[in-house]
Amino acid sequence: MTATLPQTTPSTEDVRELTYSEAIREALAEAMTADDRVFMLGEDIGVYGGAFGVSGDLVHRFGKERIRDTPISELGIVGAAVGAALAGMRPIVEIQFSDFTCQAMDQIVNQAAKIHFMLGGEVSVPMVLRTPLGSGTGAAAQHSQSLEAWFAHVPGLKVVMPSTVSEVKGLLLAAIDDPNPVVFLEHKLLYRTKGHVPEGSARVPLGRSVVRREGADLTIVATGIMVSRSLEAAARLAEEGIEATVVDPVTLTPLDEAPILDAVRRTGRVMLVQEAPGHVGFMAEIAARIAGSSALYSLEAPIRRLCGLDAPMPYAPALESAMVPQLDDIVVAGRALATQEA
Amino acid sequence: MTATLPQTTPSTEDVRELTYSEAIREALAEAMTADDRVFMLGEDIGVYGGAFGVSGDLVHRFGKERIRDTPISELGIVGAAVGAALAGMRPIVEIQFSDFTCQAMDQIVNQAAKIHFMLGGEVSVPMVLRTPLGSGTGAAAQHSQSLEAWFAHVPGLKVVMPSTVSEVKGLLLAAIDDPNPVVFLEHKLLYRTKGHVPEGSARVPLGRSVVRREGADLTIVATGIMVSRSLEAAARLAEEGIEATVVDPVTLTPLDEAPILDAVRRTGRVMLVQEAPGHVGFMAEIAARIAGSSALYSLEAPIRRLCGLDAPMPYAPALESAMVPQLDDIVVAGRALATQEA
Amino acid sequence: MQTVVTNVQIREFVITAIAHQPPVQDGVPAAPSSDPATARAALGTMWRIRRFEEAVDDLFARGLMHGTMHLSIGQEASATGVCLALRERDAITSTHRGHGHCIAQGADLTRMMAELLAKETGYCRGRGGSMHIADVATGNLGANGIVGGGIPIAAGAALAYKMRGEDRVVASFFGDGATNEGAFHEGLNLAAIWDLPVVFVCENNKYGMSFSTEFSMAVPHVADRAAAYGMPGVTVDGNDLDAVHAVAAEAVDRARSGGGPTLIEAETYRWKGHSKSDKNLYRTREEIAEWRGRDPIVALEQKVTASGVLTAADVAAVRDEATDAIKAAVREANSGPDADPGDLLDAVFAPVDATPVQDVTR
Amino acid sequence: MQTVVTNVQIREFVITAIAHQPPVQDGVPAAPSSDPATARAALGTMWRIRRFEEAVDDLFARGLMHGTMHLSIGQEASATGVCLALRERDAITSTHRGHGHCIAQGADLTRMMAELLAKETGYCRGRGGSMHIADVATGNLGANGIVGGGIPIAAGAALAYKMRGEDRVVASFFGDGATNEGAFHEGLNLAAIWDLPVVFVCENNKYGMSFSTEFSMAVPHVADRAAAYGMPGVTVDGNDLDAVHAVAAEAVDRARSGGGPTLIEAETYRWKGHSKSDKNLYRTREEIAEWRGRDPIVALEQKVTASGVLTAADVAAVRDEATDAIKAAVREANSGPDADPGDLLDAVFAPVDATPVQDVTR
Ligand SMILES: Cc1ncc(C[n+]2csc(CCOP(=O)(O)OP(=O)(O)O)c2C)c(N)n1
Ligand SMILES: Cc1ncc(C[n+]2csc(CCOP(=O)(O)OP(=O)(O)O)c2C)c(N)n1
Ligand SMILES: [Mg+2]
Ligand SMILES: [Mg+2]
Repeated sequence: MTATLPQTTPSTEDVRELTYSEAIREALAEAMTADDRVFMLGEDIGVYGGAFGVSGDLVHRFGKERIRDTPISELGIVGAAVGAALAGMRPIVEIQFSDFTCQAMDQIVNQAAKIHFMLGGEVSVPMVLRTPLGSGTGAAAQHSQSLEAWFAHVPGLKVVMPSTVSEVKGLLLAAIDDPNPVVFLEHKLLYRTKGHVPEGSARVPLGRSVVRREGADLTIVATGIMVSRSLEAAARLAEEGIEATVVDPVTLTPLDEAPILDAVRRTGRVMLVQEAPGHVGFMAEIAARIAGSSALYSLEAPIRRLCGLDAPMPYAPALESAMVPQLDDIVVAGRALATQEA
Repeated sequence: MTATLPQTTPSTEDVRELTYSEAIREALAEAMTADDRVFMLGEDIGVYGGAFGVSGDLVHRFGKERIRDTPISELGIVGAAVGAALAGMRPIVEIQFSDFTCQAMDQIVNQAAKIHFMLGGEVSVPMVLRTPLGSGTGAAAQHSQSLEAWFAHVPGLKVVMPSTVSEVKGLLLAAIDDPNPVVFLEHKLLYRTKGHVPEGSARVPLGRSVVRREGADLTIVATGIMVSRSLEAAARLAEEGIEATVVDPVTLTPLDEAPILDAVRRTGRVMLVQEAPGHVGFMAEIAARIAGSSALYSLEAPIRRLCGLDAPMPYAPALESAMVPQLDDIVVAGRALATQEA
Repeated sequence: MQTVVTNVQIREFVITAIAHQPPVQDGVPAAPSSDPATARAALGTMWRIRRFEEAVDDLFARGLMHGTMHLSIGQEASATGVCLALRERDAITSTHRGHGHCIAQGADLTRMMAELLAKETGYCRGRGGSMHIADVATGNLGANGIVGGGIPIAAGAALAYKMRGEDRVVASFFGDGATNEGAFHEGLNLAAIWDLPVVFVCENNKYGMSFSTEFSMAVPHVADRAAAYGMPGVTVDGNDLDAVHAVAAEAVDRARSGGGPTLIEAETYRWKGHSKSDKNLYRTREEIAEWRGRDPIVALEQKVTASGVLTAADVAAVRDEATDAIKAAVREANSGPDADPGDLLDAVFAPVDATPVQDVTR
Repeated sequence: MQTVVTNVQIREFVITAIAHQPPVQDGVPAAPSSDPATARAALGTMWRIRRFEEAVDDLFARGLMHGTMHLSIGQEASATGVCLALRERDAITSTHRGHGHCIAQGADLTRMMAELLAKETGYCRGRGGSMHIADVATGNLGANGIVGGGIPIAAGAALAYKMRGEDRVVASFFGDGATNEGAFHEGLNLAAIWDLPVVFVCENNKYGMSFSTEFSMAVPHVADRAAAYGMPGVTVDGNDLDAVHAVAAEAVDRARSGGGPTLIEAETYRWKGHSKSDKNLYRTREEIAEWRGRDPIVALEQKVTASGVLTAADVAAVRDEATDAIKAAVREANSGPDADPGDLLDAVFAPVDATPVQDVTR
């Protein structure tokens, strides 16, 4: 069930360019226009326009009630979203930095994720928790984490990491439709990136891995900001005659593993690239899926994980970039993997 | 750096039997006697003796100041422990159920784990967070989680899952000595189990995997309650002529991978057993380490993960036991793996 | 793209509690004990709670029930008095000690007992157990195993009602211990700044597990904490049904008319241990005996018979009905099928095609 | 097995602030502005804060500094007045807006600037940056990037001092927005029930980022929240050094003498945006202008010159010293080596053999 990337085949009417932030804002606006149960709550999403400017002018279009500024109370606002969802609304919570989900883990994990199952299936918690993750802004250890592995490990949560401007709108609309709690992890460095965004309210279904590039020599599986970085690296490698397939899971839970396993079977060599620290990170799961399937027999080399270092994120720019895989790191590791003796 | 299991070779003077709870209590008492910086804080650890009776009579021996009952304020008490540690104490926090660490994630993850690195190394946070995990008590979804994967993924935290009565005392003493924050994950079902506990204050160093059993046909890696269950299963399999090596990482972070990889090289077949849901769980990391190393070339079959189902923990006993690997499941899966065509 | 109604099945209202609200004279409801029908209904609710939990205690002792149980025997008046002040379509959030709230809201006793007996016919199909009973039909948004967990959820439900312009109220139950959690602070603050229609009901039974309120907070009354949120805080004898109902009715009325939230502290006591593993080392026999002497049910019975609102025979009949109702519930519940392990994984997510237009208290 | 002292290096005290406490007459300290030495020291501290942050603002604007910065220009009196009331070996916890607290505690300006410039010679070796400066020598337990994060930590440090019978006090700084976090509630409650020697200092600058205190809480004053913890709550003009010092001195004295914690609300204002990305859409030019007219430094200068405690020349000299000190700090800091990526992984854990007998404020 692999989907191919809209932007690779832009249909004539969706050639306009938007930023990732604008695409998200458009999804929010369309969802709120179409369904009056949908509303947003979060810190400084009103006149301030959001810590990263995502909600922008929405408060002027939808009012303070539906673009609801909150006190600094992450646990309270996520809990309020759970309650509102149970009472028939479709809340969208913005947490300013994903690091602050730590404040709200009880309501996310012990409440939102479990209620549908725990109460016997009669009710559900249709809410979306949007939050930016990642480093690259010099904000140091408490404002730069990538905690997707935690959420992906929690049964009852759907977890999405939109990596392209073209898909983020449709993915968010699908997340808002979803009757389950969806953790929607946006990368800070993507907010200003531009791309083609389809007009209209076409959904991009959750739970589909996307093959971003086809190549016979190795498979790169990457998430979030590492997807574009890996595609760049693949282009560089192609100049050297090394052809890489790049697969983006997009949805971490529920995971669509087939396209990944197929790619491994075709290429025999795998590199897993993520920004988060490697130890017990999401890419460990990808490695385990491969090594736990018949794709194992196709492996011509050990599975290479290229991940963030297992350390807190430092402030100094040189240290910050040394912490996470950069373009050159991916190229070098990809080359080594492709040329390694079987 | 594998250590062999004390209880398999009990020296004459340490043949007394204690329960897991008693062994923990003994470690707590010895640490508090030896070092007046050590104290405990937690909910109902005083006259009540602890939700699982671990602190027992300690309040009568060390007083209310050092066995400090707290209000129901997990975030506050972990934060207080961080502050006390910075001010020269050696606090030990008890969180009644590991599920409630959700309330305290900010202080555990954003503060305790990062302070040493983030502040440039001049200070550290020598604290121990003890908390029971696991299912089997009919306490349902909010009181039965096994969240070790989260903590193991956080740089700056050491994570221990003591699986035997003989080692838990020495491991806890080592955790209390450690200048870093240590998350000490006790399994509820182990509290009443008995075993030989060495007299005296011998430490069991953190960061050592333990080979619990040697066998040539397959390797079982298991954590927590699954260690004893896997050893039982191995004994059953032995009756059928299938010899399993059983390795227990004991410390999840920092992980001692060598004994695991060596065992894989010797046996060629691997089964990874944990109670927590499989998806992005700790055993995914073990699979990734194997598939990422030369041990990959020794694999004669895909790596078998036998984990908890990816669902919240139900209340009904039949459902609860269906959720996590039971003795028979391990035997059946082990047999299938050992006899599977290469 | 307004989506279609689906997975919320609406069952008939079980109106035990709310059917018999006391007569109202110029805006002020009469004391429940002063009206025969209301007194009978309230007494019946209290007896059903008492008998239900005695049955649970017994089933547990006989090894016929597993897990753990938190009994509210001795606290029946607060649950009953508060829910009596609610209307149809109002909602509650409850706690680990929630059987009383659930029954006072009019839950189906058989489905409750079936849940505790891990039956497929239980409220949660045996998935939740004692700490997680919720009831769509009677507006019970759910018991909660997390201390303080229901407080922000209550605020959120009230926010939904307010945003939709519905004149519905949420009563949020929690204990004294819960008021030391950050969730209490954040939940009450949100309700206060947004003037939400919530009534926060703290059942102060003097202990959070073993920890006395004398040590867990530095103020004499939980109600004193209302000052931090600019909301009214009132302390009431939680064992006096009329008193609880009076303050609750006033708070519910204020909430419904846009006056915002109230913090009610109902002083009461749990006769039994905190849970099944409590050795009662933290309170004296004398204290327990004293409070058993202040049995909220006996107090109400004496009041209504003394006043002649009900006869001794009426009272006995109410008690017997409750006893029979619980016996029947246990019997019926036991006859149901055990929870079915078949579909554990299918039950984790609500089906995407079944996006609900959901309102657990429609 | 008492373990050995190791990894905490004790450097010489930097006693800028605490060297010059005002003379004390029968228990009551004189107003800082009434004593030449104290007035000079306090004014010097305020100017160093102002000049430090102006320099940071400038370096940032010129692209010589990265990340983000939260400036406290306009709030200098609260940091200075509170820290002036502390003694050697007392401690503080600080916030994302912490340069002022850090300087008022007497931090080394060069090491601070070096940290912001991502130098190996910075307080955190360039690992922490603006939001994470801590200083072992002056008892600064650390700035914090988490709103409210320092509050329970302050309680814990105070608990350690109390358990060891040391008469040391912790001042915990935080903003108005932080008082809506659960951490505030839990931290203050613990300090209250344990009578801990903490002074909670809320710098109420009217906004949590863009959200006005008019909307974020339902009480007129943050100090009103003290009632929930049975501790004294006092609101003071946070731009009046003498006033801040007076209430702080009283609270510190109470804490030190076993009287428990106090919540101080210092009403002040930040002149600059919340951070580098603030477009100032949530407050009016008039409001900003009005508060700029209430410059705490100008106010103190006028007071001390009017009273004759200092001459205009003294005042100018103090300002110039501060200006030079910051210039020197920037110069020295720039000359230091950049943070070294070499040992990232080695720096994650403190070495096990180096178990510290640690006290960041020994
Ligand atoms: C967040 C959290 N912390 C701790 C617990 C364990 N626990 C369950 S009930 C309880 C006591 C609650 O006291 P209170 O709020 O007064 O309610 P009561 O039991 O007295 O009715 C505790 C500590 C929990 N369930 N959740
Ligand atoms: C837990 C948490 N939530 C949100 C943020 C983002 N944030 C940083 S500062 C700030 C405003 C804090 O307001 P206040 O406490 O009044 O301090 P001030 O900035 O006014 O000094 C916010 C929302 C954060 N750092 N931590
Ligand atoms: Mg209680
Ligand atoms: Mg502020």
